[in-house]
Parts: sequence; structure tokens; C-alpha cells
Amino acid sequence: MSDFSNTLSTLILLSAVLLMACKRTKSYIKSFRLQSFLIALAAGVMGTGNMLKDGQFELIVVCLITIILKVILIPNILIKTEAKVEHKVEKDFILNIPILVIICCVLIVFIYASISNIEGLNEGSVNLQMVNSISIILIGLLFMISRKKAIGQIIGFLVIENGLFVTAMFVTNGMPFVVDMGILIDLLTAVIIMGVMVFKINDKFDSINIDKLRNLKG
Amino acid sequence: MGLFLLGIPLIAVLLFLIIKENKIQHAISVVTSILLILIAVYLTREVMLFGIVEYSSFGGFFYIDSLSIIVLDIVLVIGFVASVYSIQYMNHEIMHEKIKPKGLRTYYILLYSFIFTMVLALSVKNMGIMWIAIEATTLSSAFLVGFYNNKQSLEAAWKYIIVCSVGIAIALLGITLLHLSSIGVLESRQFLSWTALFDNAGSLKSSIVRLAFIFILIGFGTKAGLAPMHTWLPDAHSQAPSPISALLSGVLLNSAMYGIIRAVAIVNRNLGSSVFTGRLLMGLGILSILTAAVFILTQKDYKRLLAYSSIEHMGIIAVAIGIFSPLSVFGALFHMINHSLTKSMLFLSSGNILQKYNTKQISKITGLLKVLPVSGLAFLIGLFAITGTPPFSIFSSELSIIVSIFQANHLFLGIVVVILLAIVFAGFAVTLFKIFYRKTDEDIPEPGEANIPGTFCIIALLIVITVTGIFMPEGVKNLLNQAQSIITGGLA
Amino acid sequence: MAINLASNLFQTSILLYILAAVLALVLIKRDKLCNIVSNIICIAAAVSGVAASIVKILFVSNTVNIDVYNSVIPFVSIDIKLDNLSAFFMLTLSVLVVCVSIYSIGYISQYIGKRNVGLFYFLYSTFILSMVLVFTSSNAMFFYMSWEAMSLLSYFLVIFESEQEENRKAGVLYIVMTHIATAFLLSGFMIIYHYTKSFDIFGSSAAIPEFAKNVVFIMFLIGFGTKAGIIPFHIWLPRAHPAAPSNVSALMSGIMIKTAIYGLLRFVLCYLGVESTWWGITILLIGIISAVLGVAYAFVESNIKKLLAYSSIENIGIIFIGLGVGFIAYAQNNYMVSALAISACLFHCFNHTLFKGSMFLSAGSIHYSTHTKNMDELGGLIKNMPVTALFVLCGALSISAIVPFNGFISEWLTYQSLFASIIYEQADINILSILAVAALAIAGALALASAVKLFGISFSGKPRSEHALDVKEVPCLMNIGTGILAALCLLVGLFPMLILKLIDGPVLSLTGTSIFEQLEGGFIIAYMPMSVSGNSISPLALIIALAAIIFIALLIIRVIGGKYIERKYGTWDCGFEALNSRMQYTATGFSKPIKIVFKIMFRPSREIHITGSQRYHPETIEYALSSESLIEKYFYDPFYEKITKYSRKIKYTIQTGNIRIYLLYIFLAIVILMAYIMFA
Amino acid sequence: MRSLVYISVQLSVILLVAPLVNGIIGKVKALSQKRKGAPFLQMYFDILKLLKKNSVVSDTSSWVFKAAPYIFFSSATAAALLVPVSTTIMLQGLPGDAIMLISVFALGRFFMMAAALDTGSTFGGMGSSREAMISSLIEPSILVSIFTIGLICKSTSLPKIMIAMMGFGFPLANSVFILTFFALLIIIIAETSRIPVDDPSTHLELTMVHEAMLLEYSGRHLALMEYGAAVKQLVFITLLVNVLIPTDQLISIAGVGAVAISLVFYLIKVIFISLLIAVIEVNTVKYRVFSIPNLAALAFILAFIGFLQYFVFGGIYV
Repeated sequence: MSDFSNTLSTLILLSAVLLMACKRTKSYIKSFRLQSFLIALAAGVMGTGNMLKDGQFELIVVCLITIILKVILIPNILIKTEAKVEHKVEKDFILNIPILVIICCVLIVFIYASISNIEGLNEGSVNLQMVNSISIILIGLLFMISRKKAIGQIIGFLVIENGLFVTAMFVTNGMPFVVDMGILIDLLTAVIIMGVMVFKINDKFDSINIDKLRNLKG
Repeated sequence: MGLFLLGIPLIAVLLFLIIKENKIQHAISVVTSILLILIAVYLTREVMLFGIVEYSSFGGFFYIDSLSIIVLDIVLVIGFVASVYSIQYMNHEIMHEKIKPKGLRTYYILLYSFIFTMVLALSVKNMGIMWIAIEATTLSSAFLVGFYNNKQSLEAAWKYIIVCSVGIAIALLGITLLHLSSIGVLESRQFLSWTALFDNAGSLKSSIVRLAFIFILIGFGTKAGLAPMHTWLPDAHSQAPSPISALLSGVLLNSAMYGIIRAVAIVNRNLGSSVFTGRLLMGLGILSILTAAVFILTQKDYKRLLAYSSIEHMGIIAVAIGIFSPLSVFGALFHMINHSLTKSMLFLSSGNILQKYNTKQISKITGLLKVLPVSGLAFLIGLFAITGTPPFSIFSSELSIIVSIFQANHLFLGIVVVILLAIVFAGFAVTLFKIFYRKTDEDIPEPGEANIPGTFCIIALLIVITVTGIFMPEGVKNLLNQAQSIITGGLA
Repeated sequence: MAINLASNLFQTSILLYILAAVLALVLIKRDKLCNIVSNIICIAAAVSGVAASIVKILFVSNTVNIDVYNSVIPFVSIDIKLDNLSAFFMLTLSVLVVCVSIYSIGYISQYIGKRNVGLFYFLYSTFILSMVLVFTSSNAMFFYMSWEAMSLLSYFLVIFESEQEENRKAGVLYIVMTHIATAFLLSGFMIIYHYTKSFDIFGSSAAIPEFAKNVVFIMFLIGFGTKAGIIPFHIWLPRAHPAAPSNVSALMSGIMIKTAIYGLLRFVLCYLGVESTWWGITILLIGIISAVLGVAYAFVESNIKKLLAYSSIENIGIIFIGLGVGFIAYAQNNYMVSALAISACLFHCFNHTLFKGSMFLSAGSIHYSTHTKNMDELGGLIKNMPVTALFVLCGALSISAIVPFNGFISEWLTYQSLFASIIYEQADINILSILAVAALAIAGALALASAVKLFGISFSGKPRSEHALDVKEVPCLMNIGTGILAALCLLVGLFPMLILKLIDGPVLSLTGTSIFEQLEGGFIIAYMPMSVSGNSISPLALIIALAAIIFIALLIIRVIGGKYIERKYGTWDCGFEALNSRMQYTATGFSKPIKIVFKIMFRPSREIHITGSQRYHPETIEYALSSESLIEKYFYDPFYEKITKYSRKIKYTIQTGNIRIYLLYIFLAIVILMAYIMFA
Repeated sequence: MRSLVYISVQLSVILLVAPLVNGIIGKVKALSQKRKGAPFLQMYFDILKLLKKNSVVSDTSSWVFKAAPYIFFSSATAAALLVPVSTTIMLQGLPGDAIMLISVFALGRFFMMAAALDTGSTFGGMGSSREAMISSLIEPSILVSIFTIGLICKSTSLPKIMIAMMGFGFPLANSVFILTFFALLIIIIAETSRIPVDDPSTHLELTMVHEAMLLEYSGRHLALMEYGAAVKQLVFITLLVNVLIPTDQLISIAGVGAVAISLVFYLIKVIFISLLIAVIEVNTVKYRVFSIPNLAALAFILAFIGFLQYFVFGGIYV
């Protein structure tokens, strides 16, 4: 059971790295979808596990909602937005891909180093999953830093949220149900608001390249 | 009774959805805020009597103690002031086609959902829900920041929502870790409940708690505008409509700081000393004060200037929490109150200035005292108040904070803080005082106050901050001390 | 009995000041009434203040405690004690306030209808009140509050006529410098608190270790020194004092800068108790520098009020010399000399208040009737303004320490203390003392020169511009105000023992030694040093001698020369007929030689614009002479430029406007803190 | 009673001898230029003549102009009361000491400068501004040298200093006093406006200082001014001779005879000093105004080294 979840969490991490390696908007939306799918899968598996054990169905619900939101709804919204606002295909990342990937690996190693001398987090599967999930979060942040387009930032934010979700799920076996729900709803609103803003930005600045947003400084 | 606190804003939001008439909307908003004030008064009395207000309904998530009531009162008072101020302000904006008449509705809806989320964040026991509420404050205020819908405000809004959401996400990681450290200590129904965590703080896994605190500090610190995560703050404050700026810096920062304080209480109790949290908080605090000082020295935009001064004051509060002695925490809470009142007064009067001169450039403003005799004077006095000159309230709270620093044997830190405060004052003097002087040859907008009710609010706030500088009712003192003992109780 | 009287009188005066402030706000719309009412109340308050302090010093031995208000807020409280030192400064303040308020009734009348007189009087009376509280607060935090209030209110008074550009600049410079100085004071108080756990000024400082005491001393020196206007912290003073209305300048120069002296005496001498001689040596050194440079800059000024402001710096220097000698002697437990020096310092405080007050008031009168402060536009005023001329003459004589005016007495005491402080053993201090003597001498001579310049250029000769043409004498109330001060200058000079009796109280309580016993006689000051014989002077005897000699001379001349017959004729013009007023010596020209001699200090630079075709028959010649202050050029200006430059730079490198950078900050914060966890 | 006697003796001696000094100096200069020169008593005649003349007063001037001569003269004369010509009779005429002496002179100088400005003539302004410069340069050296002597004699009042100096026998044997002597000599030259600082016999506007201030005066006013200047000069000389070259200790007898003898000694010393000054005047040229500071610096350095000699490097009399 646990090694299965270990595998999954590692896969999720890998999907994050993959995401980092994507050049085009479309492609990284795709890989985000993949990541969310993996998470949903993990949730589903663990949910069934809990169900069989002590009849908790919360994780299953979470899993379903995840599939609906993160695998279907949000990526579609983003693709549509992207299709609406994108006029020309332009280079999106500042550093080139290999360097970014290398940075990710360094980051993972660093996090491993810093986590593994914290007792309580440094034994067995907890350690691995902790490392994975925190890495996912930081990679998400790195992704936001490295991408110039508004969509890219949204994706990065979503990856961070995924990371949090993974942490919650694997490490603490799920937050209280209310909290999980709340988080998901928040997430949805956030993405919608950001989407709307992308539209507004697009028609004020007629581009979604956020490097154009540099009027306020000092 | 207390649950109305959450109910009323929601009802108001629904009403705004239905009603289209601007006048009625104004009326509703004022009535709502008055009701909220009344409830706040009631709750304050309850807390003063019983210490804690709890209801078993909805799984007993509703929880108010003297710490939260203090911040809550700030929220509601500022909310009231802002809503009264908004009437004329928004009318003026509509009149000058800054916004469409329909916009008012959106404005009020967002405003009250903003207030609702903040009230929620302050009145729950469960840290998860608190986190959700604080995240929600970002979402509800994002469009308020970008309300004018022009390039700058959109940019500010985007930065605001992105930076804050990321930060808050980090905070969630921290809370998750806190939760992790409590697994096996608490049974599942008190998961994440602050009281439970606080009571059993001793038996949490210290190492994880440490890690958790880092993430919580960075997360909520982003929202509270501590350097180096403060970057969203000046943009948002300068671009939002003035009542909203008042709310942001008078209230939002405090509720984020409230989150940090809650966490600090647990962590210190768990570690049995305030050294670890103290180092981090003092570090970030000093960094914030320093940043503010440097940025204020050559600032050209008065709303940004005020924003940076908010960063400075958050820094002071952070330092005070870091010291974590009874006196310092008392000072920190008192400082929260004073800062919110003073700063929102300043933002409101700056709103008047903006509508008179419609520029944010300091260099383009002269003869303020002639043009706006009342709110201009209030602005001048407010500047002295915010920079900690006696006999205003901020001086008294800064005084107790500084004394507490010196009591805690941080001589060098204390001297640095004192000097930095003086530099901040110098910055204000050099950049901002010129707007009051009268040049006879300049052409100035026609004198007279536009926003009468708003001006009354400003005067009221001014009186309050002046009086509380010298005199403080016993009740308030006790309340502050209760809150202080709740926070520092772990180490006592 | 007496103690109650003192405390009642004192409370009355405080209440009256408050009343004056309130009434000023109440009558804010009725300028005329407000002008009269608040001044009368201020006078009453000041009179009771005088009475209170005299009663305290002469008849009450122990300190007078007035009501105490303790707020719920920690450390916020109002504690007032009136001991000898406070009483003496209170006396000085009140004497000045009486005259200035009488003067103001006339002076402010020119503002009626033009400016907000009510507001002015609110600031005026609260400013005085804040100074009273500074002198009498017995709790460091309350002292700090009153100090801040004093600075703030004086700032508002400085920018009262804010339409001139230079007044605004002056105001900002003043408030910034004074506030940063106050930060040093606050740190000092806090360090004290850190060790003693109390803000009580009258407490003991035994708990403070040596090193900390030194640090605190430095902080106090910077903090108080800036307010006193010692060089190099003086640059605000010559800008701010002239900027204010003249009655306020009189208050600022007359008494506000003395609050710093009070602070040093109170905190360094009473509270810390002078620990090591280098404190005194530092103060003495600063005094020497301030005295010489201050008067040098005063001499080259052409703006009357600027000249007076610089001369305040000089006098502060002289006071500091006395103070320094006192501290050195105190640190060496040589209380006799210390007492002498401190009484010299206090006496000079008092005298400076009198003559500088009268001078600033007269400057105000000149400005009142001519609307200019620039001497090069004045001249010949003595014909139309004889009374003012007389008062300026008195002031000038006292400033330049000439018998029988009061300035001489205090300088004599300072000389005597320096004389007594030179002992055969200690070489370093001896050199310093003799340098101080030289400094005092040159300061005296230059002060005389500037006084002559001030009087001669602006009052005698022909009018140099239409400003000075048909001027009128000022209203008599103004003259009364100035006159009292001028008369006091002479009286104190003739009967110094009266003041010395009052000074004796504070000095006794400061150093535990009474100088009064060393001085004998009512009219003769005879100071007996430990050595063989006494040095005695008697201004009264001298004035009698002078009068007698003049009388005899007149007689003899009458006998020999017969009746005095004079013939009016034009000034000798070398036979060149058209002698006009523009050919007179100007203030600038008068100070040129000194300027050239001390090039190194003034850096004079001149520019000549000649228009016209031929070189030797030009149509017009413009001659502009400018000199610069070294300290500003080489310290303040570069400092300010650097600060602003870096601040801008940092601003745009941190807040770049690029959101990805902002996110990077968060990222780095996380990484760094995790690393901290990892290694800590 | 005795003090009245003292005062009258003191005053009469000073007032009578003062013009003589100028006479001597003038005579010596004339002889050095192979001229016969004016008689020794010329100045007395001048004063008498001037007193008899009417005076012309500039119409721009005010009362200051007319008051100044009297004040200047009386201040100089009052100063004369502070510097005993002889220590053999009661000393203190007027309670006062060296510092007061300087202040009294300052009174005179103040009115002289003010009066010079009062006529509005350019010469007056120039004269007083130069006077301001010279006096402020010379003042420190006066005080330092007086302090040095005073500290050695443990008093600042001149009579007591003289008494103490008599105890030292022949002070000029000591380096300290030699230095002070020369310092005081330079001071006298500067204060009494003689060559090389100023030329009393010129009326060329570029060179004159003291004369420029008196330019507008005539008749009795001029007389008083000239007389006052002479008195001032004698007072300084008296200070020099009676302090640094005390002779009264040589007198063994007491009473009126003693006074007479000491006055004779005094006259001899005064004549000697005036000859010295005359010699200096003859053998130097007038300096540029802006090289006077060098002279002043020299005086100050002499005085200062004198002080150091005694109080830092360790002197002889302790």
C-alpha cells in the first residue's frame, strides 16, 4: 500500500518536473492535467483503502471533486482563455529548459537534505513523501518565477496547490473534510478570478505577457 | 447572537444583489455596519465578562476570545468608518465618471464579502478555516484593488492576488505540518482547533513545529506585509479606492498578523522559549522597518508613502511579538489598534486630497491647509501621530514596545529601532511636509470640504487617537492584558 | 508656608498658560481681542512664574512637588518637581516671557487681518508652556514628551510665515535635525532605564556601569548639543531663528537653546554625576570651537537676524566653556572651581537671555518699520528711531562684554574660572584652558566688531535704500518690552550680586559648594581663589569714575576752550562734490578684512559682472560676494546627496515592478529559512 | 583720604606724562631723519590749541559722534586708575583687574568705531573695519600674556601682580618673562597704532587706520581723542614697565620720598620704552594691512610659548 503511494507521489513529482520542461502553454496545461489525474488516482486508491478499513468516504468525494475540477474543468477554462487571448506564439520562459530542470533537481536535493534531519519527518515513507510534496510546491513557485505569461503563473499556482493537496493527503492522510472542501472551493474561485483578470489584462495591455506590467515601481 | 456577526454581512451581500437603487444601497451599507458595531459591542461586553464566547452550533467552530475580539473590533470600526466615508466618495467617483453607476453595486458586494471573510477569519477556532477565510479575503479584495479597472490598478490587482495567494499557500503548508505534528496527540474531532493545539502544545513534535512555523511566518507574513514579502503592498494600497486602502492597511494586515500571533503562541509554548520565533520575527521586523525607512526617504506618491509606513508599523509589531514579554505583547496589540485607526484616518483624508487635486504626486500639491481646512489639518496631525510624536496614541504604544526591547536586553536592537524611527520621521518631513505650505503664486483648487460625513469620521478618529495617547479606560487595559496573557500564557 | 506659596504660584502660572492657549483658540476669529487677551494672560503667568521661582530659590530648601497624573498606559505620566535648578531656568524663561509678551501686543498687530493670530497665540503659549514643563518635569519620559512638544511647536512657529521659500527649507531642516537628535536622547534614556529600571530623573545612577555611562553621555551630548546649536550640529539654527517672527526668535534664541544647557546640567551633572574628565574636556573643546566659529560667521553676516543667530552660537560656546571647566573640576572633585565655573555658565545663560532677547526684539522693531532685515539696505535709522537705537546700543554693549553691562560680568566669571582651573600639574587641561582664554578673547573682540557693525551700519550714516528713508518709531508697547530687557542688561551689570544670590541656590545643590561666600560685598564682586589675594571688580565704581571724569573734562574744557560752538557741514568728500549714500561703507565691506584674513574658514568667492563697451568706463558693475560654510559643504551636503542617491537606487532595485522578482523573494525567503532550520 | 591722594597722584602722573611719550618718539624720529623736529612738548600745545578752536560736525552724524570723544577719553583715563604707576602708595584706586582693564578699553574702542561709522564717510568705515580686524587679532595675545603673568602671581588684579613680581627681583632674567615682554611690546605697538601696524603721521587713505577714524573730528573733540589715545598708550607702557621691570623693591626708605623716587624710576622706564618704540618705528616700514596677521601671530606665539614654558614644560617659580 505505502510503496504504491510512494510510487505515485514520486510520479507526481516527476510530472511537476515534466511540467517545468514544457515549452508551450498548451503542453504545460496538458502536463498539469496529467499531474492532477495522478493525484486524483492516488486519492481514489487511498480513499478506497480508508473505506474498506473504517468506512471513511471523504477521500473518495475529494477524489471525484478533484477529477471534476482539476482534470476537466480548470484545464478547459485555461485552454479556452489561452485560445481567446493568445495572438502570437512567443517564447515564454527566461532560462532555457535544461538549466531549469537542473535547478529543480538541486532544489529536490536541498529539500531532502533539510528535511531529513528533522526527526518526525525523517523516517521512511513520510520522509520521501514530505520531500516530494514540498519539492512540488517549490517547483510550482519556481515555475511561476520562470514563466512570463499570465497563464503560466496560474498553472504554477495550481501546481503549488496540488503540492499542498499531496502533502495533506499522503503525509497527514487528509485534512478535516471541511477544510479540504474549503480549500478546493477557494482554489476554484481563485482560478476563476485569475482567469477573468487575464482577460482584463489582455484587453488593457493587449498581451498576457506579465513583463509588460511594470508601471508600478519604487 | 454572535452568529449574526457572520449572518448580517451575507444578508447585506444578498440585498445588494437584488437592489439596484444607489441611495438605498448606501443606506443598507450604513445600517449593516451600524448593526455590526452593535453586535461587536455586545460581544466585547460578553468577552469582558466571560473571557470566551463559544457556540455549539455548526460543530462549535465559532470561537471568540479577547485576542480575537480586539482585532474584530478594529475590523468593524474601520468597516463602519469606511462605509460611511464611501457614500460621498463613491458618489463623487460616479459623478466624475471614474466608475459606472452599476459599479457601486459590485463595490458594496465585494466590500461586504471582504468584511465577512475577515470577520470569519477572526471568529473561528479551526486554523484550517481561518486559513480559508484569510485566503478568501485576498480573493474578495482583489477586484476592489483593481476596481478602477485602468492599467495601474489592474497591474496592482494582479500582483496582489498572485503574490498573496502564493504566500497564503505556503502558510497552508505550515498549517498542514502543524496538523501533522499533532496527529496522535489530538483525536480527530479537535484536529486543527487552535485551543486544542494550544492546550496540548507541550506534546507536539517540536522539530515539525519549527518547520511549520517557518512556513506560517512566511505565508501570513506575505499577507501582513513583512519584508521581503511586502512587495504587493504599496501597489495595492496606492491603487485601491481610498476607503479600501484604509481597510487593507487598517484591517487586512492586522488579521494576517493575528494568524501569526496565534501560531507564535502555540510554537513558543511548544518550544518552551521564545528564542526561535523571536529571532525570526525580530529579523523580519527590523528588515521591514529598514525597508520602509529607505523607501520613504525619496517617495513621490503620498499613498505609496503611507503604504510603506504600514510596512514599518507591521515591522514594529513583529519585533514586539518577537520580544514576547508581557509588556511587549501588550504594546504590540495596543500598537495594532493605534496603527489601524491612525492609518485609516490618513488614508481617508488622503482620499479627500486625491479627489480635490486628483493627483497622487506629492510635488503637485500645495496649500493643502487652505484647500482642505479640516481634513488637511487632520492629515498633518495624523502624519505627526503616525511617526510617533507625543501625545498621540502611536507614541504610547511605541514607547512600551521600545521599553520592552530594552528590558529584554536587546540594547543594540533597541537603539537601531529608535534611530530608524527617527529616519522614517525625517523621510516624512522631507517628502511630505511641503504639501501644507502655501505658495501665494500657485493656483489651487477651490477650497472647501467635499465629503462631509467622511470628514466627520476623520475628525472622530483624530479625537480618538489623540485621547488614547494619554488616557486609556480600565476596561480596554484589562482586555489587552487578557489577550496578552492568552498569548504569553504558554511561557508563564 | 513658603513651599505652598511657591507651588501655588507655579501652578497658577501653568494654568494661566493653558488658559491663554484655550482662549486663543476660542477667540480665533477676533484677532484684535485675542492679541491683547492672550498676551495679558501670558504676562500674568510669567509674573507668577518669576515670583514662584524666586520664592523657591530664596526661601524653600527642599524641592517642590506638584500634582502627578499617572495614566493607565505604561510609562505615560505627568510628574513635576521644582528644584533650584529648574527654578532658576524657570525664572530666566519667565523674565523673558514678560517682556516678549508686552512687545508682542504691538508687534503682532501688523499681522491682524493678514494671518491667523489666534493660531499664533495658541502655538505661542503652548510653546512657552512646553518649555516650562521641560524645565520642571521629574520623569524622563515626560521630559521627553515635553521636549518633543517644544520642538514641534517651535517648528510650527518657524514656518508661520511659510510663503518664503527659505522659511520652508529652514523649517524642514530644523524639524529633521531636532528629531534625529531627540532619537539620541531617547536612546540615552532607554539605556539608563535598561540599567536602573526607572525613569526617575532624581533617582540614582549607581546601577549604570562606567562604559554605559560614557555611551549615554555621548548620546546626550549629541541630543542636547543639536538643540543648543553647537558646531558642528548648528546648521539649522541660523536658518530657523531668523525665519520665525521676531518675538518667537527672541524666545528661541533667548531661552529654547538654554533647555539644552539645562538638560546637560540635569542629566549629566546631577543624574550621571560627571564620571571622567574627558566629558568636560570634550565639552570645553566644543565650546571653544563654537565660540570662535560662531562669532566669526556672525561677523560676516549682513542679515541682522542671521547675525544674531550666529552670535547665539557663540554665546552657547561661551556657556559650554564654563560648563566644560565645571565638569572637569567636578570630575577632579575640585568643587570650588566647579562651583565658580557652573555659576559663570548659569550667569551667562541668564545674561544671554536678556541681551539676545532685547536684540532680537529690536531686530523685530527694525523689520517692523523698515520691512527689511538686510543691513546693506538700512542706515541712518538713529534719527527716526532714537529709542530703538538706544536699546540696540545697550544690547550691543552687553553682547560685546563691555563694562558696565551684564555680558561682562559673566565673561569675567568665566575668565576667573579658567584662571582658577589652571593648576601647575596637569599639562593637557592647561593647554586647553589657555586656548579657551584665547578663544574667549578673540570671540569678545569679534563680538564687539559685529556689534559695532550692527549698530553702526544700520543706525548711523545715510539711508542706503528707500526702505530706510522715512521710517517711523515703533509703537511704545514694543519699546517698553525691549526697554525692560535693555534696562535689565544695565542693572544686572551694575548690581550682579542680586543675580549671583539667585544662582547660588542651584550651584549649591549641584556642586555642594556655595560660591556666594567666596564673593563679598553688595556692589563689588570680589572672588577669592584659594591663593593669596582676591580679584575684585566693581562696575558701579567704574561707572561713577567715568561719569566723574567726563564731568571734570567738561569743566576743564569749558574753562580753557570757552563756550562750545559747532558748525554743521557735510562729511568731508575730498573736494569731490557728489558724495551720496551709496558710497558709504556697507556691512559686506565692513567685514571684508576679517573675511580675507580667515580665508580658510569662509572660502570667499566673488563674481563681478561688468556691462558696457569700454573696460574702464563701464555702465554698470555688479559685484557679488559669497562665502560658504565648510561643514555644510564637506559634511552635510554630500551626506544628504549620498543618502538620497542610494535610497533611490535601492528603491528601484528592490521594487522593480516585475512580479517574477517578487515571487523570487518569497522563494529565497523559504530556501534561506529552511537552510537556517537545517543548520541551526 | 589716602585713596583720594593715590587717585590724584596716579591721574596727574599719567595725564601729564602721556603726551610727553609722543613728543619723545616724534623727536627721535626727526633726529633720525636729520631734522630738528618739533619740541618735546609739542603735543601739549596742540591739545591746548585744539581745545580753543570751534569744531565742525558732519550733518549726517548723530549724538554718538559727539559723545564718543568724552567716552573714549574717560575710558582711557579710568583705565589709568587700574594700573598703578607706583607701588609705594596705597594700591587699589578702583576695584578692578586686568580683564576689566581690557573691557574698559573695549568701551572706548566701541564708541570710537561707532563714531567713525556715524559720519557716513568712507574713511571712517574703512578705519573702523580695519581696527576691528587688528583688535580681534591682537586681543588673544593680550589675555594670554596677562594670564601667564597673573597665574604666576596667582592673581589677575594688576597691583597684586606688581607686588608679587617685585618678589622676583629682576624678572627679565627668566625666559618666560622675556617672551611675555616681547609679546606685550608688539601688543603695545599694535594697540597704539604705530609703525609697522599703522602710521600715525599719514593721511593717505590706503594706509591709515586710527587716523581714518578721527578724520571727521576737529576742535575739542579731536583734542580729547588724541589725548585719550596718548593716555591709552601710556597705560599700556605702564603696565609693561611696572609689571615686568619692577623697581620699587630697590627703594629702602618709606613715605613721600619713596613715592618720589619710585616715580623717578617710573619716568626713566617710560622714557626707555618710548625710545625703544621710537627705534622700532624708525627701523621698520609699515606692513601691508594683510600682513599684520603675521605680526599678531608672532605676538600670540610668543605669549603662548611663554605660558607653555611655565605651565607645561615646568617653570622655575612654583
